Parts: sequence; C-alpha cells; structure tokens
Amino acid sequence: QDVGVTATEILLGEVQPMSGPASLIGKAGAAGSKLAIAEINAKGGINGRKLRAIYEDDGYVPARSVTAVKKLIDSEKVFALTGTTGSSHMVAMLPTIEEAKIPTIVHMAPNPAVVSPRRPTVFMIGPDYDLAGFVPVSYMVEKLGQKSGKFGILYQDDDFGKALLAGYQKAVKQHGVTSVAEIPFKRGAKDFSAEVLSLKEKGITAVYLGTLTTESAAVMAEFRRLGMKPVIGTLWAGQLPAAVKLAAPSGFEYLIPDYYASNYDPAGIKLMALAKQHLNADDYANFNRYTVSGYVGTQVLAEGIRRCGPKVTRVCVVEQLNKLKDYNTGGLTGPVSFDNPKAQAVLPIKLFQTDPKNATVRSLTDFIAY
Amino acid sequence: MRLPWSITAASLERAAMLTITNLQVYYDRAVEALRDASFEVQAGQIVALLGSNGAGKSTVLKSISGVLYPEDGEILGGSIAYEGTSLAGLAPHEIVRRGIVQVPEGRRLFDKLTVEENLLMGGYSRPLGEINAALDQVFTLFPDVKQHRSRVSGYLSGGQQQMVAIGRALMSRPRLLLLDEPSLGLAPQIIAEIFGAIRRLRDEQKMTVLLVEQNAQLALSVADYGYIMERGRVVLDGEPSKLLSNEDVKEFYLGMGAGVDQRRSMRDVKHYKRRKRWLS
Amino acid sequence: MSYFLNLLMSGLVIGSLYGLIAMGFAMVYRATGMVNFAVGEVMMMTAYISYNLAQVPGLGFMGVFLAMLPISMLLGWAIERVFIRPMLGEPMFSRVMVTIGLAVVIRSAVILIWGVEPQPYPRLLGDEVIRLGEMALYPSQIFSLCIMALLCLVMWAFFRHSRVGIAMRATSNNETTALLMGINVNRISGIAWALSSFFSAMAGLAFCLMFALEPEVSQMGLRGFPATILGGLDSVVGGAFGGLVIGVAENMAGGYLGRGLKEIAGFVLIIVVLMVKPYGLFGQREIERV
Amino acid sequence: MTPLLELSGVSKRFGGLDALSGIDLKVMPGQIYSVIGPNGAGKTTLFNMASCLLHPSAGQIRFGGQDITGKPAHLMPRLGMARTFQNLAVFKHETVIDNILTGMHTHLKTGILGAALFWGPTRKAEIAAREAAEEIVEFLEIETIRDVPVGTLSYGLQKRVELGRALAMRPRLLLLDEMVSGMNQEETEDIARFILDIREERGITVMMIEHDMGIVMDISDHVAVLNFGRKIADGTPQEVSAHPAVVAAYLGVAENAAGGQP
Amino acid sequence: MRTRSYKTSYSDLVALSQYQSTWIWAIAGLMVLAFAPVVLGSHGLSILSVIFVMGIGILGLNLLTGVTGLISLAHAGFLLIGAYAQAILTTDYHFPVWLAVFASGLVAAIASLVVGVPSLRLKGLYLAITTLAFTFIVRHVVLFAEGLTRGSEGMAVEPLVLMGYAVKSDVSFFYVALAMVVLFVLLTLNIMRSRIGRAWLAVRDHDIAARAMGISLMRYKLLAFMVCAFYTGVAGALVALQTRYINVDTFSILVSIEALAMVIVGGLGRVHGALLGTALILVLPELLSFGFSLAGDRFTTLLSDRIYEIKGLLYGVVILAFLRLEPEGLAGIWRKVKRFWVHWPLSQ
Ligand SMILES: Nc1ncnc2c1ncn2[C@@H]1O[C@H](COP(=O)(O)OP(=O)(O)OP(=O)(O)O)[C@@H](O)[C@H]1O
Ligand SMILES: Nc1ncnc2c1ncn2[C@@H]1O[C@H](COP(=O)(O)OP(=O)(O)OP(=O)(O)O)[C@@H](O)[C@H]1O
Ligand SMILES: CC(C)C[C@H](N)C(=O)O
Ligand SMILES: [Mg+2]
Ligand SMILES: [Mg+2]
Repeated sequence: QDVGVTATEILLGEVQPMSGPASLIGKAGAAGSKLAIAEINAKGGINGRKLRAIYEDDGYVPARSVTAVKKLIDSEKVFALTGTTGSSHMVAMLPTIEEAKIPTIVHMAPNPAVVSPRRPTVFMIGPDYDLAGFVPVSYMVEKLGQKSGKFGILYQDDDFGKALLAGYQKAVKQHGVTSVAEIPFKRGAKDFSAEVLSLKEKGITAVYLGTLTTESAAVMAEFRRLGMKPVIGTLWAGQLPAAVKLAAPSGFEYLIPDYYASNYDPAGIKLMALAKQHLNADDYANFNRYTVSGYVGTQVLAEGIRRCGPKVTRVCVVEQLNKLKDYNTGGLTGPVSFDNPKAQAVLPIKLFQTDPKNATVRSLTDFIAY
Repeated sequence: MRLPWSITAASLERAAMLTITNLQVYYDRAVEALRDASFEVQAGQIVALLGSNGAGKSTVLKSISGVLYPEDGEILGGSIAYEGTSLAGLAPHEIVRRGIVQVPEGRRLFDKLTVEENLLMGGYSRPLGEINAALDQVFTLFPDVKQHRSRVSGYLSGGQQQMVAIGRALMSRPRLLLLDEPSLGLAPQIIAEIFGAIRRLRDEQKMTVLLVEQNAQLALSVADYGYIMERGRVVLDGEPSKLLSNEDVKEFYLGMGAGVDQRRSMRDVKHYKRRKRWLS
Repeated sequence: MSYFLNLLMSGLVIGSLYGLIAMGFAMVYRATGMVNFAVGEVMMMTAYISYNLAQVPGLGFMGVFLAMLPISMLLGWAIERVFIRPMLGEPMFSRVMVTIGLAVVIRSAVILIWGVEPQPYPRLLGDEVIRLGEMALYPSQIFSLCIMALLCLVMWAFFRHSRVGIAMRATSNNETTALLMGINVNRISGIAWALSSFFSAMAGLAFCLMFALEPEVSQMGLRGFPATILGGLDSVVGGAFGGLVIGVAENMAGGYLGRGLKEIAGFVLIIVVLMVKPYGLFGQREIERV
Repeated sequence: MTPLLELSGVSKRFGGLDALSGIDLKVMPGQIYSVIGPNGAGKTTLFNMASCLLHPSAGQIRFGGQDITGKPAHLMPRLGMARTFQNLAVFKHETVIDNILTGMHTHLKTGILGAALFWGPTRKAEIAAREAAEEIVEFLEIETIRDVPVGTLSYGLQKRVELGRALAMRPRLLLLDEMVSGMNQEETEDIARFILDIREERGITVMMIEHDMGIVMDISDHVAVLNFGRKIADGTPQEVSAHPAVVAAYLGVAENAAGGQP
Repeated sequence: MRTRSYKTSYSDLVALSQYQSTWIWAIAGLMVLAFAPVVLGSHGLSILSVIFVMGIGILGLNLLTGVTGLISLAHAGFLLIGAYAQAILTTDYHFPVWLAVFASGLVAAIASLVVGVPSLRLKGLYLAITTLAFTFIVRHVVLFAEGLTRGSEGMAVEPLVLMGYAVKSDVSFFYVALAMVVLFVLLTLNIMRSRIGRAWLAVRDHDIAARAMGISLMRYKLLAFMVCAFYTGVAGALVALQTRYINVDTFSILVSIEALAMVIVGGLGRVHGALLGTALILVLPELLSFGFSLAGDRFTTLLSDRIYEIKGLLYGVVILAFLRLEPEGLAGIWRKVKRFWVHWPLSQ
C-alpha cells in the first residue's frame, strides 16, 4: 500500500484559505469535499476503505500554502490532494507537489499555469479563466444586441484579472466590437467612483466586471448613482449568494458564466439537500458554487481511487485519472475528461443571469462547450 | 520651636504633617535606593533634605507623589503617612488632590506646550474659576515667565524652564510643596528670589515645604529643620544651627576647611578624600 | 467639468471616510502618544454591532445612531480599561504591540460571531439618488460627509475650550509629569479611547451604509493611517483634513492617470508633503533642544 | 599666540528673539574660561554656536585658526572640540563604559565590514579604546558603576559620565555647560579638581558655563559675562566681580560675588 | 552561584561573550539543532528553516528599529526586493545561485537608500508611514515592471546549488538556513560591539548628543537602513529559495507589521530577542494547531469551521497575555531567568 492508505482508510489533504476574508471561498470548498467524503463513506467507502481528509489553512498567502502543503505531504502523510486555494497559491505549491509525485486535483481557480507545463500528477478541472471573460462578452454581442455597443472592462490587477482581460479582449476582437476602456484596480479596493466615472466618460454600453463579491456590488451601486444602465457580465464568483444579494439593490440583471451548477440550479439544489443531510449547520451555511467545486473535485479523485481496486497506489491513481473520460457528475458539470495532453478537464460553460428582484440566479443556457 | 529629639519621640509629641517610617524602595527589584529612611515634616515648616548624588532624595519625593511605578520602582517596606492617613496605594492624582505637589528634578516641562498651557496644567486639580488669580500670582513671582507666556516651553533657556516648573507647581496651591533641587541651573539673583518666595509661602500662606537641595548653605538658611541622607538612609538631622556646626557638614556640604570657618578655595581641594564620620 | 466635479465629490466622500478613521487614530495618539493599530478592528466590531441593531424593526437610522454613541464609547473605554491601562508606564513599543494583538483578537472574534460572508447592510437612510446639479449622491454619502464635518467642529471646539484637551497633549508629551500635576492619566486615556472608538464607529457606520458589511472593513484602518500622518499625527482636525486630501488625490489619480496609480497616489502625496513639512500639515514638531 | 576659539561678531536670532548679538570673544590655549550671565542670556546658545549644533545668523567662528562657521556638528570632535550639555544628553540605555566608548567614535576608524568581521585592526583598535576608557573611568572615580546603564544613575553621576564621555573625545577644547548644577559642595569640589587636572595633566583648554560663583571665581582664568545676548563684561574673576554692570545684572548684592553663596 | 569571571586583559573585555559558559551553551545548542533532522519530520524542519530565514531579516530589522530607533514598515518591501532579485538574477542573468543570495542582499541595500533618505528628515511614525509607502510602491513597481518581474504571474526560483549538489530537500535547506543564521548572528554581535553598533545606539538614545560625538546622522542612518535591507534582502532570497516560487502576495504589508511584532515581542535591540521573537511568533500557530490536534478529532469536528478563528483568537490572546506579563519582551524574561540563575541560591 502507498502512503496514507491503510486497510481501512485513505487519507486526503486540502489547502484552503480557512481564515480571513478569503475563507468565504475556502470554507465552502472544504465543505464540498467534506460532503463528497461523507456521501462516499455513507455508502461504505471505496472498496471497503473510508476516506478522511485534513484541511490546512493558508490564510490566502502563497508562502503559507507551501508550508501547509509540505505539512500535509510530509507530516500528515496524505495520499492525495483534493483541493487547492487561489491561483498563485497553487502555482507556489506546484514544485512541492511535483517532487512528491502526489495525485492532485485542482478544481478551484483554474489557472493555465497549473497545467502548462504539464505536471504528471496534477489534474485540473475547469476551463481556463479567460473563458470567463470570453463567454459573457460573446453573449452580449450575439444575444443582447451589443453589436455596435461600446465595451469596457474593470479587472483586478493580478494574474487572475489579467486572464479575464485576455478572454475579454479575445471576444472583443473576435466579434469586431470596440473596447473603449480597460481599467485595472488593486485587489481590496472598495471605492470605484473614479473607475466608474471614467467608464461613463467613455460612454460604455456594456461592461465586463473582473470583480469579486463586494466589489461587483460597489461598482453596480456606482452605475446606479451615475444613472448608467450598461449590460453587465462577470465571472463565476458572481453567483455566490453573497454577491447576488449585495448587488440586488442596484437592480442589474448581470450575466454569469459558470462551469459548475450552483445553489440556484436544479442539480445544485439537489446537492444542497444532500448537504443538509450530511453536513453540520456551519458547513451547510457556507454552501455556494465552491462547495460544488469541492464536491466535484473530491468525487473525481474518488473515482480515480475506485478504479484502482483494492490495491491503491499513487501511480495507479494517476494512471486511472489520466484515462478518465466523460465522467458524469450528475448535472453539476458537463462530462469530466482528463484524457488530453494537459490533463485538464475543459468543462462546458453555462450562462446564468441574476434576478435582482428576488436576489436569485436563473439559467440562460445549458452547459455549452466553447 | 522644635527640640532636637529623636524622631519617634517627636512624633509622639505632635503629629507631623508627613511622617515617613522605615521606607524601603527598590528599583527594578534589584537596586536598593532607600533603606529604612525615616523622617517627618511638620506643618508650616520648611524642611530641607540634603545629601550627595544618589543618596535617594529624589526617590523619597517620587515615593511620596506615588510615581515610582513608571520607573519600575516599588516600595517594599515602611510607610508614608500624610495627616494621619497612609498614602500607600493612592493614585498620583489623588495625592495631588490632597494638596501635595512636586516640582520634579530637572524641570520636566511639557515641552511641546506653551508656558501658559504648562501653568494651566499645574492648576489642573483646581476649579477653573481660580485659575486666573493663580496665574497672576505666578506672574508676580516670576515676571520673566509672564513675558514668555505664549512661547513653546521647550525652547526656553534652562533657567527660564525652572521658573516655569516652580510656577506650575504653585498653580495648584499645594499645602505640601515638594521641591526637587529648585535652584538647579538658576542664576544667583533668581535663586535668592526663589528662596525668598519659598520663605514667603511659608510665612504668608502657611505652606509646608519639603526642600531637596544641593546648595546646603542656602537650604539651611531658610529651613526650619534639616535631614541629611547618605546611601538611602537618614544619617543626621537637626535644626539648621545644629547641622551648620557639624564638622562633616561643614567640610562636605559647606566647603570649609577642617576647623576653619572660612570657605576654602577650590584650587586647594585635596586629591585624597576624607571619610565621613557618619558612615564609619 | 462635470467629470472633474464628480471626481472631486466622490473623492471627498471616500476622503471623509478616511478622515473619520484618521480622527480615531489621532485621538488616541494625541492623548497617549501611541498608535492604535486596532482602529480598523474597532471599526469592524462596531459596524457588526450596529448591523444587529439595524435589524431591530422600528429602530431606524436615528435609533441606531443614538444607540451606537454610548455603545461605541463604552467599547472603547472597556478596551482601554482591560488592555491598555495595565500597560501604563511600559515601553511605548510594547503598548503599540498590544493594539496589534488586540486587532488579531477582534478580527477573529468578529468572524467567529458573525461569520465571513458579506451582508447587505440595511439602507437606513434610504437608497434614493440625490441630485445636486451635475452631481449625484446617495444619502449615505452625504451622511459620511456631514458626520465628519460635524465631529470636526465639535473636536475643534473641544480642544480649544476644554482643559481636558490640553491635558491630553500634556499626557502624551510627558506622562510622569502629567501624573505629578494631578492629571488623572487613566481618565484622560479612557476618554481618548472612548472618543476614538466613537469616531471609528461612525466610520464603520458610514462604510456599511455606503458599501456592505464585511470583514474587510478592518482593512480600511490601515488606509486611514496615511491620512492621519498627512494631517499631522497629533492633530485630530488635521486628520480629517488629511483624509479629504487623500481621498481627492486618489480619485484624481484614478480619474486622470489611471493605470492603478490610484492606490499609491495617497502615498506619493504623503512623501512629497512630508519632505516639505516633516510633521504633516498640522502636526507639532518635536522639540529638539540641548 | 593664536586663540584656540575665536568668535567675532556672532549673532543668533530665533524668530523674533535676539539670543545673541555681536559677540566677540577669544579663548586662549590652556585657559579655563568661564561664561556667566542670567538665565536666558544666551550662554548655551553660545556653546551651541561654537560646537556648530546651531549656526550663527551673523558673524564668524574660528577654532584653532580655522574657520568653522557653518560646518556640520559632527566634524567638531575630529577638530578637537568636545562638549557636555546643560540638560543631560547621555545615552540612557547604555552602560557607563559604552557611553565613554561612544565618545571615542572619531578616533576609531572601523568600517562596516571591519566591524562585522571584528578581526585584526578592528579588534586591536577596540582593545585600545577599551583601555583608554578604563583610564577615564579611573580618573573620574566611577569604577563601581562601570557596567550600570546610565539612565538609572542619579543626576550628579550622570553628569560625571557625560564629562567622561567628553574626555574620551580627546579634545583640545572642552565646553562644559553647567557641569556642577545639581551637585553639592563636595561633588562640586571634585569636579573643580577634575577640571584643574584636565587642564594640568591633559593640557585641555576648558570653557565652562556656571551659575555657581564659587567654582567660577576659584578656578577660572578668565570670565565673560553675557546679558540679553550681549557681552557686558570680560576679564579676570576679580575684574568681573567688581564690574558694576555685572553686579546689577547678575550677582545682585555685591558681597555675594566673592563668597560664592548668595 | 555563578560569578563574573575575572578579567585579566583588555582583550577579554571586548570578547564576544563575558562568560566562557556562553560559548559552551551556544555550541551545545547548535549541536542539538544539528541533530534536529533526526527527530523532526520535514514539516518541523521547514518551520525551523522559516524561523531561521525570517530570523535573519528580523536581526536586520532589529538593528534598524531596535538599535537605531528608526521604525520601519519597509520590511515586506525589502523581502520582496531580495526575493525578486534572487529570482531574476538566477533565471535571467544566470548568476551562481549562492552568489545571487548575497547579491540580492546588496540590491535590497541599494534600494533601501530610497527610504533611507527621507529618514534623515523624518522621525518616528512619520518615518513609519514613508516606509509603509515604500512597501506599497515596491509592490506596485513589481506588478508594473512586467518585463523584468513577470508582473503578477510570479516567478519560479531555481534551487540553491552548493558544490554541485542541489539543495532541494528540506533537510539540506535546513542546514543551509542554520548556517546562514549563525553567520548573521555572529556578524550582528560583532557589529554591536564595534563603534558602529555604539554609534547606532547613540543615534537612538540622543541624536543631538550623537552628533556632538562626531557621529554623522546621515551616514549612520543610511548605513542602518542599508545593513537592515541587506539582511532582509538575503532573507528574501532565502525565502525565494525555500518556496521556489514568489509573487507579490507573499509579501503583503501584514508581513511588515508581523516583523515589527517579532522585534517587539523579542525585546527591542537584543540579538537573542530578535531570534526568540521570530521563533515565538512563527511557532505559536503551530503550537496551537498541535494543541488542537491533541484535543482530538471529536473536539475539532465539534468546533467545525470555527476552529480557524478560534486559533486566530488564541494567537492574539497569547500575545496580549505575554505582553501583559512581560512588557520587555522575551529578552526581559531571558534576563530575569538569568538573574535568578546567576544569583542562585541567593535569589528570592
Ligand atoms: N529608574 C531607576 N532605575 C534604577 N535605579 C535608579 C533609578 N532611579 C534612581 N536609581 C538609583 O537609586 C538611587 C537613588 O537615586 P536618587 O535619584 O533618588 O538620588 P538623589 O539623591 O536624588 O541624587 P541626585 O542628587 O544626584 O539627584 C541611586 O543609586 C540611583 O542609581
Ligand atoms: N532653539 C531655540 N529656539 C528658540 N529659542 C531659543 C532656542 N534656543 C534658545 N532659545 C532662546 O534663546 C535665549 C537664550 O537661551 P540660552 O539657552 O542660550 O540661555 P542660557 O544663557 O543658557 O540660560 P540658562 O542659564 O537659563 O541656561 C532664551 O530666551 C531661549 O528661550
Ligand atoms: C478562488 C478564487 C476566487 C480565487 C481567485 N480567482 C484567484 O485566482 O486568486
Ligand atoms: Mg535627585
Ligand atoms: Mg543654558
């Protein structure tokens, strides 16, 4: 048997921002993983072995992610890693992961740098970030009559924001529309009055917001204050219940692309019911799309382990995952396949739109591959 | 007047305003600054506390005012009784409210504040209505201070600062005034004025003064009673006339050659030192 | 022109928030000579408390506002009493460190109690956009401007006409002498903390009304620090002014220069000002005498 | 003989206040030169000019024949000038011996690399410095407090340490600002003896500000009197103490002048 | 009862340590540390390595803030510069990795002049804010100068190669970190017993008197900044070598504040204090985790996701309690323990 595997148990590990403001995401992710494990264990585990996971906190600081992952690998002796934190944090952990040759699923913050160059034991679920920029802009042009609209983007001044920008630019170019404003902002900014004013000055009619929860709400409040009514698209984090609730008073119906179902989707609602059954109240309260993410990530890893049969080794799991094709997540995502050179499951994307009146989200399209 | 009795006998006879008994003070739990220092101050008197550098005079005053703790000092034994009640455990501002104010050694002005603000702070414990009268009193005592009232006190000369420091303490009209080396850095003329003022405070306002001074001659010339401290304890006490006639006092505190009642020139100071009798 | 005016206006709005925070910093500094690194956290805590109050039906804005006055002052006073006072007479660095420790504690405690998820804060003042010529403002933004202006006036009068104001400066100037003069140093520091906490509470309230209730409120604390420095550490009213200046500078940089310069515009401004006036715009210089 | 220190027409204004106006004076090598005057007369300011901590608004200062007007203060020790301060300026948290060693700063030449390695010449120089410091400790009779942090010493002892630190600078001219304030007769006498010894044994010229007429009259060779920023008299102790302007402005009653105690 | 050993020559008086026994203890301590890899797992070792690496930076900060009295929040900025210098020099300019470590220190030292110069005019917190501004501006520049730094993408860092052997494992890095920290401790102790250390202390205690001693404030303040930045730059380079990936997020402003906390908790101006402070602040979270893990799974599930906040809370509480009990920091405790020991059996 391999490290972290005993006759009765398989030990998994996950590094997440469990403290501080980013813990909104980290805790939800961990809850998803807990849910998957609880569900599997309730059904008797994998080939007789129960799963157990250890969640390490990195406080959303890359250097701490490295310490945390070392702790999981070297001290806790986990068998595989199911979850990961933000993009740069993941990149920071990669050398350690690569050296330890430990099977790792990346299901949050799908950063292209994770799979190029390919690390043999690392598998990523999710399309590249730039699709989050590409899809809503395309939809605006094609379906929302913005063919001759003036486009603008506000993006966070880091690699995550830059990826979104790249997707946005690709869409703008592909559809031959004009982009009049590309405005970066620093992470943690609260006040967007200057940025929004210059968007107004440029006369935008459609805007892409590369912003997270509270920032999106702040930007939309500014739109309302200045009497602007642009068409708005954002990324998947925009369908966090908190984001939707915060933005609702401004009354915008904004577009959200996502490769995971959410609290508002039939598949998501089903998962929530399951969560209610298996998770404690705190974890249940944290439920959002990152819970789905954590759930899917862990299920996929579990599938790899399951396919190895009773003799579980890292080599075998990696081999099985490499062969994974069209794994069905029950509507939570499109089919998951790692059988490509990058070992990245480029998932199809579904578009959602918010309903500010009820502070909920409805789906516009089905999962569509781009 | 007082008889040169021993302290205990004296305190039996008449309750003193301030009685210090066997005071023992440590700094940092390591440096013994006072060991069994005992003395008392009678109401309405000027009591001089003399002693060489490091004898513990300032420590005595800090103990009375309750400000040892910022320097990690601690009273480990003995007691300080003021008008029959113990001062132990009282916060410094409560002590001030009872009428004890100190002019600390080395002026310690609020150097960022103006002269006038410094004086106002001196009168912090008094009702606002009385402040103007008190200010006027200080200005009559030190006309120089009035002239500089709106200057930032940190930029005054050393002597000017000393005047402000004394004036500031007087602002609260204390009943017991603790002066730590008031003549420090003052020109002879001003010193004479200040000592005149101290005398007047006693005579006219019945203020009690505990005066720590290096200038023994001067201190004893205004004092009603004197104590001499060495290495943390009182080694000699008595009325000025008694102290002034003591051979050691003459030699070490007044600078008179042995047996002669004339001040010797400092050019003639010996390179070897004579031991003080009270230590042997 | 309207672009400029709008930039200016929203600069003033965010600046008033910085200003309120800066006043909280300056208050404690003025009275005790220490920096309170927990200003942002006090702001966070009071914001969350006010959120619970705001949920009480019928209390309304005035109710919350009036309730926050004693609550925040009491909180500040309690912090002083429990954490700061025992450190009296200890080295300044250790005292400042206490506020850093306090910040960690409050931050964790608030998240522990209220959770991390950002919450929409009830729009107590309504949500109608108010138009002033070419400019438009939310009521909450007007509140932020007004409360800062009001507190500024009150503080100005306080320092000018009350002996406690001078006593605060005296205490931070020389604590031992303040003790010797009969100044109740503990009370002074208690008052300062209570007032500082009140300023922070107002900043927190303004923040929540404008944005949302979220744990990151606490990070605003550090952003108010430059304003304090710009105004001069020991000047409460200066801090308010510094806040406005930085708010406007940031917005102008964001509006005219772009490229993420908004974030550092305030800092660049501070460096420039400090090179000319090393003690900020209204700060008192250290006395350097021999 | 050229004067060691020469001020010509030195004035200093602080805002609207004339702290010094048109001061001329000459300190000859080997002299003990006292400056007296009422509080606020400008004596300390005069020292601050001489040691270049402040620069005059007008006038010129020459030290050892060289014009030092406007030079940075930290060059003075190298030229051979050392001073003490009226309001204790010791390094409170350092020990007595470290204070004295700091005084030797300019006589050591160690750079940062030498210091970090502490090898060869650095080590030798440090040992020599320590030896010299011990000698000063012995001279000032402060052996017992050698390793005590200066901040915990009594006022008088701190002043003595400050004197030691100034001596460590191996100056040609020593400026003492109110050295004996806060000292009793015995300690004043000790300081007087030190000053005389400093001059005799080390050949250092001493310039001092004092309010204690005893020490001024007894040991100085020359006395200058300032009042309101102007020099009102200048001469031997006897001449000065008989000068009517001095008596009026400073000493008060005439007989005090000789007696020392007012 | 231990007595001060009798000095027979002046060279004894300038020795690194006043007591022979200090050497014995120090060597014994090093021996114990040298065998740490036998006992500790890789996680424990990497924690120790982080302590050593950060400790080097804190030694430098201590020279600047504790010894020279200049409050600096530029620590994160210096670390960032050191780390990026290491990455850039080795990847783009092919410096030998070990040389790049020291070169990174130098780069940081030169960069420090930018904050050093304002320090000549500013005091206390006014200086603190400009150093804070420095950190922000450095972060901005790193993000902006994409050509050099790859912007927000971050950089991968080549491992250290010593005599043909790549220092990749935690054990080998541990020894490198240990050797470096010992080296820097010795350098620091030497600087502190030379005229430069004394000059810095003088600048802190009384800058006017320092000038009168012939100490040029400009020179020594700048020197303090440069030395601090050198130490911190080296520490930054080592951080880069340890994590082997860097980006700006690792060096947020909180790192600067935490660094100050380490210096203060350690006891300002003390060499051993700086190291103890670093160790305490870094080990505390580990200890708390360990404590919780001892309490068992059931307990942790009971607390569920609140455990992380509870940890944060306890962390703060420990620091507060510590300051309350020992405001002079760990160095104060050290001193008291030593005094007790020295005076034993006479100590009360
Ligand atoms: N803060 C302190 N920490 C440690 N020791 C101290 C402290 N203050 C004073 N001492 C010590 O206590 C003793 C008494 O000092 P104190 O200041 O009371 O003397 P003093 O009689 O006022 O001397 P002086 O005439 O020089 O002012 C001295 O030995 C001194 O070294
Ligand atoms: N840096 C300064 N800024 C403003 N005014 C100053 C400054 N230094 C001195 N003064 C003023 O200049 C005058 C002369 O001061 P100085 O300190 O030279 O007097 P002094 O003769 O030494 O007096 P003392 O004997 O009282 O120490 C005083 O009125 C003082 O207030
Ligand atoms: C989890 C995500 C919201 C994190 C963010 N997208 C990042 O890459 O840093
Ligand atoms: Mg004294
Ligand atoms: Mg003077």
